[in-house]
This record gives sequence, structure tokens and C-alpha cells, in this order.
Amino acid sequence: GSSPDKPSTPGQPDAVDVGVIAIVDVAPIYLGKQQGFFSKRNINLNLTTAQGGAAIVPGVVSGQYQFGFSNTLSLLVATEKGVPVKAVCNGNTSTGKDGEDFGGLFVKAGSPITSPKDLVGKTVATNTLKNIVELSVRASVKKAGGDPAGVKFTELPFPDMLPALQAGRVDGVFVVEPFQAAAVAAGAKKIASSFVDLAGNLTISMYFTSKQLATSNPDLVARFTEAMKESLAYAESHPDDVRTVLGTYTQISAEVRAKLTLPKFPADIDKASVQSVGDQAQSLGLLTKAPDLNLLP
Amino acid sequence: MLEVSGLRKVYEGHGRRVEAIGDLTLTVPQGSLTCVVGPSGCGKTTLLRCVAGLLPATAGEVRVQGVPVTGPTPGLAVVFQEYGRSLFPWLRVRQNVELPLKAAGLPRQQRTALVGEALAAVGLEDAHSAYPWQLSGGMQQRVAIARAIAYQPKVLLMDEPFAAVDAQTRADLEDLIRAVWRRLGVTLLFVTHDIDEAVYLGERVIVLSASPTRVAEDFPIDLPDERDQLGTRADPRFTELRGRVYAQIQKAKSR
Amino acid sequence: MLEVSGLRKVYEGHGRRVEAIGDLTLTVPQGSLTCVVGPSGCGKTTLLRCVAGLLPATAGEVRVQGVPVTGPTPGLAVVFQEYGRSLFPWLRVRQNVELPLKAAGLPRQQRTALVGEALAAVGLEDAHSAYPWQLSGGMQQRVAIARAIAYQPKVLLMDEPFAAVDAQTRADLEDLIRAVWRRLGVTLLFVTHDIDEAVYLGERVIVLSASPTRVAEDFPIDLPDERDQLGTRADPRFTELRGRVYAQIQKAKSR
Amino acid sequence: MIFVRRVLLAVALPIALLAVWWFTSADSQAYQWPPLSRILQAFLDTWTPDKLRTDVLPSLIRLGAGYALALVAGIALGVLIGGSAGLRAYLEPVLEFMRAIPPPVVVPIIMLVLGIGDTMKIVVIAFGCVWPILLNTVEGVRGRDEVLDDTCRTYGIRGGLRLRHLVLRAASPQILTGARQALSIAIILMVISELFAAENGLGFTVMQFSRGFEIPEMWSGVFLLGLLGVVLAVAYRLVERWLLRWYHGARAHEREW
Amino acid sequence: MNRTALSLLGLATFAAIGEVAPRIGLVPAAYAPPTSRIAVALADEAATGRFWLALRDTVLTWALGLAIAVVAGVVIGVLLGAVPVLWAVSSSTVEFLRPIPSVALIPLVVVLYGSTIRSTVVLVVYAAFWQVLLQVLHGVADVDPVARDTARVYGLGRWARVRYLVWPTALPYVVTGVRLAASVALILAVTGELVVGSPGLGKEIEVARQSAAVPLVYALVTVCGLLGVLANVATRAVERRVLAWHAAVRTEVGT
Ligand SMILES: Nc1ncnc2c1ncn2[C@@H]1O[C@H](COP(=O)(O)OP(=O)(O)OP(=O)(O)O)[C@@H](O)[C@H]1O
Ligand SMILES: Nc1ncnc2c1ncn2[C@@H]1O[C@H](COP(=O)(O)OP(=O)(O)OP(=O)(O)O)[C@@H](O)[C@H]1O
Ligand SMILES: [Mg+2]
Ligand SMILES: [Mg+2]
Repeated sequence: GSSPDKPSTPGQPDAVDVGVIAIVDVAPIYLGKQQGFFSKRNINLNLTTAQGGAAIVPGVVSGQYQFGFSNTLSLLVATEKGVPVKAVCNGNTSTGKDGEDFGGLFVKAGSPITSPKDLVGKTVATNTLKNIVELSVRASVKKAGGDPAGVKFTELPFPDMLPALQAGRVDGVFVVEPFQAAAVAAGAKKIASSFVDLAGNLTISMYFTSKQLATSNPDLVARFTEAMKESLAYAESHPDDVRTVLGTYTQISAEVRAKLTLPKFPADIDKASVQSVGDQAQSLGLLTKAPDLNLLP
Repeated sequence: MLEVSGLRKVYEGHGRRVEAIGDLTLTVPQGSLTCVVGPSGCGKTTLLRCVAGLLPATAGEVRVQGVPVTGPTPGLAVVFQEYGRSLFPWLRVRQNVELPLKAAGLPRQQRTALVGEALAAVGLEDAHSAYPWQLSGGMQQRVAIARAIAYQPKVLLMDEPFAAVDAQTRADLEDLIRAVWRRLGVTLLFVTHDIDEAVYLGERVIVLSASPTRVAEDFPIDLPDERDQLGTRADPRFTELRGRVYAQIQKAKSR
Repeated sequence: MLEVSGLRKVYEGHGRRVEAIGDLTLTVPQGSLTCVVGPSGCGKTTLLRCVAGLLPATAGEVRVQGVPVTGPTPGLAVVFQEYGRSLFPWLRVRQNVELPLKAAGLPRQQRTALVGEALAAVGLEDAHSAYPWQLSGGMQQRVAIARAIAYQPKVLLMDEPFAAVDAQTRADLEDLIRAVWRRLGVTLLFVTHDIDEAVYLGERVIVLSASPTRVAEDFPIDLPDERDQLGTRADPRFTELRGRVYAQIQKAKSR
Repeated sequence: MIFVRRVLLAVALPIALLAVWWFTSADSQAYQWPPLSRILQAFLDTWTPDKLRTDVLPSLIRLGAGYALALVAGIALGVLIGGSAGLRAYLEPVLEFMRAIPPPVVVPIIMLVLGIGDTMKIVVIAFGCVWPILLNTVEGVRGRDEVLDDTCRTYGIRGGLRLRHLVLRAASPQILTGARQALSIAIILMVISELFAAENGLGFTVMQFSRGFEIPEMWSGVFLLGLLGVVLAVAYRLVERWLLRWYHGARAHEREW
Repeated sequence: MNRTALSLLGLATFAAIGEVAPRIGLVPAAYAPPTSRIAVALADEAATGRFWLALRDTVLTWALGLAIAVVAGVVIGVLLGAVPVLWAVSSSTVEFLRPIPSVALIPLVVVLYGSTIRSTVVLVVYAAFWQVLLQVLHGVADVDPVARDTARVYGLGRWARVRYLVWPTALPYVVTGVRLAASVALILAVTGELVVGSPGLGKEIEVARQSAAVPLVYALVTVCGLLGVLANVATRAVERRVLAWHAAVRTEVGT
């Protein structure tokens, strides 16, 4: 292929590297690749998995990846710190339905805790501190009438949360699929759908590129965005295909794939939810200024 | 008492097979002083190591005080030919001599006395706080001897203990060893290269043949018990004996 | 030629200060065979190490062939008192002897010949493929001697090279050393404890005093150049000389 | 004089490297490569005495505890294994198996048993840095001089006395080599352990900076880790010099020229 | 019982503990599955091509990184050890760089090479290099003074000294260094894959972890462990060959 930094050579497909995480949330891009939405726009898509956004953002900025997948709050923080990133389209969105979201706040079976407000004075595990999950759990506690400042958060990777909960090392955990399915199977009680408590149709993550690429090759960015949007729309309307494609890049067992709750995949970013995330982050001091929505396309 | 019967030792490995000891039988009575001489590489060190229980024999048996030897025997001390390597480089001279006494559980006071005496006997009072590698070869060897003496063993095996010391010191040490032997009644097996030394020291001199080793000859030394460097060595009987031993070694070697 | 002038060596460290050599001046003419005797710990090894350029002197100077020594001199070989540690345990006997020749860049054929000769001369033809730790003490020492001989040095320093070998082998090696010395015209400095050996071997015997060391006496040995073990040792002049050296050592020691 | 020279030699290269870094990064725009001046400024702003107390001290305490645990376990186990060929054959594959498991995978397993508190972090540090100590102890114990061994056997030097005066001393040069390797591994594991359920600590803070895209601060943390390494290495050297004075003494005269 | 049987017995014991502990509730079986379930998961996974590709990638990364690290560590270690000035100049920098966690390099390598094998190789080299370097430095410092003097006296040049003296002395340390580095390299290869996302077992572990596929995670971890065991078998075999002369090895082979 040709170098993606320059306008494309006619007739030659652009090789595009995208940094993603091997989780449920990125199913649409795998599906879109499978469906040929990218190749028909002359994009030769290569998906690389990394452990988390922390490794993807530098990769995109340095031009190692052309696009990446990261959560909304990380991108807001990066923008405020002057990291030259630019969102291109939605990644995934909470279902917006309380009790039926793809992630939730769980307590152990038989725990006296029944509401998020009971978590005051207790410990809750979050996948990363000071990020979107913590923000969501705080929203749940607040909504239930508790003081979020009284909740102690501790950082644990999703896979390690359930064992910690079962062993009583933490009092609550926030997990997403497929760990939500595992939590349910283990008898844990869901006490809140925190993403829903944080904002209506919460845009949890987005695909983004570097500002540099956005200015040097707007055509490629446009084609990628189009293809991505088509993929999202397809995923939204073909949940069974999503469940199938999960089997190709994850190791989630077939039974779990059949049962798990999928996120929503709207094509467009819900600006209001981003604004709301930014505002709440600011009130917590995670952002020093009002969120910079120039990030958004 | 020390009995070696039908001892045989073969070294094998790394592409080499050496029959160091062929078939060796000898008895060393309790409290006697026996000297062993033999050509270089004939198996003297190997014999001592088997007696000390440091090396399993290929065949045959060693008994100390009637008990078959299967491992190191308590109350037995060895002065190794590799005197330099047998001292602990991380311990000072005094500590090197003291360590076996500590292991034997002697009280501190007695230890200090024994160590002081032994170091004085070998002429190293001044060097007690040096590390072994700060000493000359002869001094190191004397530390090893002091360690053996201070230990007050029942059986003492010495492997060319005076190889690195000068003639005068050697004479002094010879007399020291005879004095210690008589005082403690220790059973002494003494390997040396020096025929004069063997005859001067021993009640008996055993000549070993070249490998595969056998006892070539066993000379009782009928010199008077009181020996002194000038008188004894001038004794015509001494000259005669050393001549016989010498001749025997010549024969042992050419066989 | 080898000149030592005003040499002084003080060891310091680890809570010990030893004036090993006080003030030593001596000259060893080109191609001569000089024996050095002295009490244990008097500084003989220290002297050799200074001459070999292995140890910096505290004061004074050593010159070999007129050049001040500041490091190891080419064409100089040493047989160390710690023969065991001076052999490389990872090399077989043959390779140990061959290594210096390789370093000198000799062609393979010549190396093989020299190594074979030297090993035969010390009676170790059979052991050439053994590792040093498979050998007896005396055999190891003979390997070290073979290495020095095969190297064909201009200056040869030997530190009690026969301490670990039996009387017969020792006699053979003494004759070997004299033969090599005469054939190669090497300048030889020979440290020994054995007064007989010093007198038998040397053209000259230097007696050192106890530490801090000085030259106590310097005896020219006026025995005929052709020496043999039986004849020379029976020579009344030999007996006289050894008596004088012995008396001198006694004096040196008590001083 | 020699001391001054050694200090000069020691600081010359770092200063040169820093100078190169300073000038090449002076007008760097790339966010991940901030100018050195900004990093140094961030260093001063970030690592205040208060911050050192709340974040560096807990790390150091865990580091010390984990390292001490590794020393004790590594040496004890190493002496046992090094002293017995049978035990070595029996345990070695299992130990090699455990050694090959990467810490990020080990931590969840250790968490299952020990929870998420400081104990877990200390054990993670110990688990990771015990290997060089253990291995070197085993090799040191195996390689001890045979004549010394025989000396102990004949003179009836057994048990604790033999352990203290032969086994440990003979192996000590190797053990200390291992201890030194372990020191830097311990620092790495201190960082890794703080990626799990930590609320303070140097590694935790650096990771938070990195996630928050506070790049100069992150670099200043990496810098502090390096400094910590240097300080510990110097401390180690002092201890080693003292413990091995016989060893360096025995090998000293060759360096006189 | 011979060595291999004992080793297998050891692994069997370990597997048995892994089977029993979850079954009797010592650890929660849901998160620490018994050995048999891990074995089943492993068997299932081994039937996929994806597994073998991942295994190949990991072994490749590992071998490449280890090879570079060992060569660089040995060369630089011997150089620094042989030329003291170089060490004096660079030691502080080395001490500074060494503890910087390889994890901290991840953003850097991602910037440079992205999620490719090259990123991981850089991490592997960085981590394994220090292990080898440090062992080599200590090994080089362990040269026996008498052996060193021997080499100097016999005119061994710098290269010959490195080749015949320094290198064999350091070799036991190097072997330990390689054994240490082998597992550190493996760990870093897997960790790198896990974090950076370059292809290999580590990436598969992360995917399995994020998919809540617990037995599969353990199965893949088991593969890592077994790779470590294999690496050890290989280094032990090499050790028995190249260190046949070393006390640690020869005493085991002998009696
Ligand atoms: N560890 C060993 N491995 C293999 N062979 C050995 C070993 N030790 C000794 N030998 C061989 O056994 C024979 C006898 O050796 P030993 O050390 O007993 O002789 P020795 O009589 O003490 O000689 P010396 O007077 O020279 O010390 C020699 O040929 C030697 O090569
Ligand atoms: N490395 C050292 N450090 C400190 N002191 C030493 C060192 N080497 C030797 N000495 C001291 O120097 C003195 C002379 O030692 P040297 O080895 O030269 O004696 P020597 O004449 O060779 O004795 P021997 O005949 O016993 O071998 C001794 O008192 C010894 O303790
Ligand atoms: Mg012997
Ligand atoms: Mg000496």
C-alpha cells in the first residue's frame, strides 16, 4: 500500500493499522472488515490488539497506528493535556436501559448491600482509577442518595474482580461483558447499571486518529469514518453476527456469547453525553477546565 | 587401631581410568607412628582419603578401632597435601584453628588456650590475626598443622605436612610431632617424600610400590625412642636403615 | 642479567603490616644458576614475584637485562609455589603445557614436539590427557615444571618446585633442571628449602635472613660442573659446603 | 585523590548523556518527548517531601519487606537444594516452571490466595526477585572447594557451624551477585505489583501520570526510579565490600599495578 | 533413582497439588481450576492452528531476544571487566539504567515499532541483557590471582588471557546468567505480548483473560512454564558439557 500520511495513490489500497482491545466493544470493526466495508473503500485494514488505551494513544500519535479505540474520558483528558488526537466516530454506547446494560455494579450473593448508597464506607473495584467506570459508579451512588466521596475505589483488572468479590476482598465491583455474565452465573447481585446513571445514551468509547493524519490525509480519514459508520450500523442491526464475530477474536465460550448483553453501536457520538462526562470529570478534578469538545468530529 | 584390608581404588571418568591402589593390606596398631613413603602418584593421598572416610573404596575395607569406615570418623584429623586450599580464606588464622574445637563444643577458655599453644608450637604466635592468603606457603602449612594438633585427635593422618617449610623449621616440627604423638598417644599415619624424615620420625616405615599400589616393604625402625636431630641422624643404625629404605624405593619404582 | 637493588616490600592491609623484604641487593649474572634459601616466611616468594614483575616494590628497583621491571618480562617463566592453583583446571595437562607456546605463536608441529618432550622429561607421558585435578600433588607440580621447560625461557624463576615429589623423582628432576639450564643457557633463580638440593644444584647459594629480609650470606659453590647424584653428594667438599650453609641459616634465623 | 578521580569518572558519562538529552530535546514538540528542562521542573514540582512520604515511602517499605523475604527464602532454599543432588533433581523443574511465569499473570494467582493488600504486593516482589538469589546460591553451594569440604568432614564441622563457616561463606560471592540482580528486579516488581489494587506508591503514581497523559511528570517518575536504583546499588556495594572483605583481599594484589 | 525420574516425580507432585488444592477448596476452583481441567483446555487449544502460531511467535521473540542479550552481555561484560577504566566510567550509568523497569519502556517501544515482534524483542533484550552483564562482570572478577599471574608471566596476550583464563573462570557465572536470562527473556516476551499486543502466547493469554476463559488462561500459562522447564533442561545439558572440569559438575558425575 501507500504511506497513509500522503494522499493515496490511485488504484492502490491504503494499508491502515488500527489499535483496538480484544473485548466485546470493538466487534463492529471486526464485523465491518469481514463484510468488506473497508476494502470496498480501498482500505486494507489491519487490526492490532493492545492491552489498553494507554498503549494505543501513543501508538496513534506517533503514527504507528492510523486509528485507535479508546474510552471517552481518556480522550478528553488527553486533549486537555495537549495530546493531538481527534475522534472520528462512535465506538460503543450503553444500552441506556437500567438493569439491561452490558455492564453493571455487582455485590456478592447474600451481601447486605442492596443499593449503591450502601457502598459508602466500602470498597469498590474499578478497572482504572479516575476513569469512566469510577465516574459511573460515583454517579450511581449519588443517584441513590449516597455521598460518592465516602466510597473507596481500588484498581483491579476486570478478570480479577470477581475472584476478589467472592473472597470478600472488595465489597462491590463494576464489570462489563463477558464478566457480567460470569458474575450473574456466580450468583452476584447487580445493584446498578452505572453507565446509565452517568448519562443517557453514554458514548463510552470512540475511534480516533491523530490530528496530524486528520489534516494531512482527510480523504483517508473520511473513508475510514464512512466504513466505520457502516460497520456500526450493520452491527446494530445484526446482533447475531456480532455474537458470531466475537468467536473469531476472543475466547468467549459459545454459551456465554449467546447470552451476553451487547452494547449499542450507534454511528454517531452522543455529544450531550460527552459533555456530561466532561462536566462531571471536571467537578471531580479529573479535568481542570471545561471539556474541550473540539475533540469531536 | 587402624586396619586396611584388600583395599582397592580405581578412578574413572573424563576418559581416564586409573587403578590408583591395587590391593593394599596393612595394620597400624593403636598409638603407633607409621610413616608411608612411595613414588609420586602411587596412591598415598588416595590411601589417606580412604582411611579418613572421604573416599569410598572400590573394593576392600578400612576399619578404625574395629569399626568399618563409611564416612568421616570422629576424633580423626587430617593435614591435607593441598594445605592452601584446606584453610578457610574468610577466616583469620586463629579462627581457622579454632573452628574444629568450636564444632567439638569446647568452652571458649579451653579453645583459646589450645589455639594459642598450637600456634606457638608451630611458630606462628605473631600471625594469628592474618588471613591465610596473607601468609607464605610454609606459614599456611604450619597453620594446617596447628589446627590438627589443637584438635587433639585420636588418629592423625598427615600428607606431606612439611613440604613447604625450610629445613630448620622442618626439624623443629618433626620434634614437635614426635612430642605430641608421645604426649597424646595418638595413632599417626605420616606420608612423606623424605626418607630421612620417615626413618627419623617413624616406629615403622611402609614403602609402597608404584601404581597399582601394593605394600612393597614394611620396615620396623628399631631406633631408640628418644630421638634428637643431631644424635639420631648420626647413629650408624639410622644410616643403615635409610640406605635400606632408599634401595627398596628404587626397586619399588622400577617394578 | 638480573639486578635487584635496594628492594623493599611492605605488605599492608586488613589490620596487618609486614615488612617482608627489608633491603635487598643482589646481582644474578646472565646464564647462571643461583639458589636461594631462607627461613619460611622470610620473603623468598615475595622476591620472586617482584623479579617477575608481578608485584610492585615498595622501594628499590629490579632490572632484567638492564631494563627496569614494571610488569611481566617477556621470555621469563615462573614455577609457582602454589602449583595447584597455577594450572588451569579447564585445560588438560597437554593443553596447559601448550598454552604459553600458543601465546608465543609457535607453529603446531613445534608445539607438539616441545610439549611431548617436556612431559616425557618429567615422567608424565601417560597423563597428558588428564585434567590437573585428576593428578596427584607431585604430578601437578611436575606439569608446572614441564610447562616452564617447554616455554624455553631466558630467565627461569622456580619457587620450591620439587616440594611435592618423592626423593627419587626429585633427584631425577634436579638433574633435568641442570641439563636444561646448561642446554638453554637460561638464567635460573631457584628457591628451595632443601640445603642439599641448593648446594647440589647451584653455582651459588644465597642465604636470606628472617624478615625484614636481607642477604645474610652469599656462597659460591665451587663443585665441578659435571655433577651426579652419587658422586657429588659423596664429595667431601659438598659436605663441607652444606655444613656451612646450614650453620649460616641457623644464624640467619636466630638473628 | 583516587576517590575524587573515581567520583569524577563515575559522574562524567551521566552528565554527558544528560547534556546530549538536554540539547536534543530542547525544542521538542512531540508530547511524548518533552524537553528535559520540563522534566526536571516537573521533578521538582512533583516529588515534594510530602509526596515522598505518602507515595515513595510505602513503596520502599514494601520493597524492603519483599526483598528481605526473597533473601531469606532464596538463601535457605538455595542451600538446601545446592547441598543435595537428589533434592535438586526433584525440585528444579518445578522451580523452573514457576520462574517462567510472567509476573502480570502471577499477580492474579497470588491475589487469589493473599488478597489485594500489602501482603500480596510484598509476596509478588519476593516471588519475582527470589530467582537470581536462589539460582546463585545453588550454584555457589555446588561449586565450593572440595578440599574445604573434606576439611569440614574430617574435623567434624557439621550443622550450623558448617553452614555458617563453609557453605554460606564459600557461596557468598555468588549469593551476593544474585542479591544484586534481585535488587533491580525487586524495583521492577514493585512497579508491577502497584498496578493491582494499589492506592499509593511510586509505581502507582507513575502509572497514573502515564494514563493521565502527564508526560513530564511520568518521565520524572522514571527518573526517580533510576535514582532509587543508583542509591540502592551504592548501598549494596557498601554491604558487599564489608561482607566479602576476605574475598576482595585475596584478589587484591593483582590490581596493584 | 536417577535424575530424570526424580525430575518427573517433582513435576508430578506439583501437578497433583494443583489438582487437589482446588478440589478440597483451598483455592476457588472457578478461578484456579484443577490440573485436569487445565489439561483438557490445553488439549483443546493445541488442536487449533492459532495456538501453534502464537507458540512459534513467542519462541521466536524469546530466542532472538535472548541471543542478542547474551552476546551483547558477554561481549560488553568481558570488555568492561578486562578494561577497568571503561567500567569506572560507565558503572554509574549502568546502575542508573538497570533498575528502570522494562515496563516503563513499553510506551517507548510502541512509539518506535508498534505492536510488532520487534517491540517485544527490544523489551526482551533490555531485560535479559542486565542479567547476563552482571553475572559476567562478577565472573570476570573471580579470576584466581595465581592463575592470573601465571598467564601474565607466560606472556599470554590480552586476547589469549580472555580466551584461556578470564572466559573459563567466568563461564560458570555466564551459564547461571544465561539460565537467569532465559527465563527473564521468556517472561518479558510474554509480558510484552500481553501489554504491547504483539503476536504470541502473551497476547493469547490477555485475550483469554478478557474473555473470562479461566482454564484457557491457565493452560497458556502452563505452556510458558513448560517452555521455562525446557530451557533449563537445555542449559543444564550445555553446562554439563562446557563445565565438565568445574567442581560443581565433576563431583556430581563422579561418585
Ligand atoms: N580425583 C581424581 N580423579 C582421577 N584420578 C585421580 C584423582 N585423584 C588421584 N588420581 C590418580 O590416582 C593416582 C594416585 O594419586 P594420589 O594423589 O593418591 O598419589 P600420591 O601418592 O598422593 O602422589 P603424590 O606424592 O604426588 O602426592 C594418580 O595417578 C592420580 O592421577
Ligand atoms: N598477599 C600478602 N598480603 C600480606 N602479607 C603477605 C602477602 N604475601 C606474603 N605476605 C607476608 O610476607 C612475608 C613473606 O612472605 P613470602 O611468601 O614471600 O615468604 P616465603 O619466603 O616465600 O615463605 P615460604 O618459604 O614459607 O613460602 C610473610 O610474613 C607473609 O605473611
Ligand atoms: Mg599426594
Ligand atoms: Mg614462598
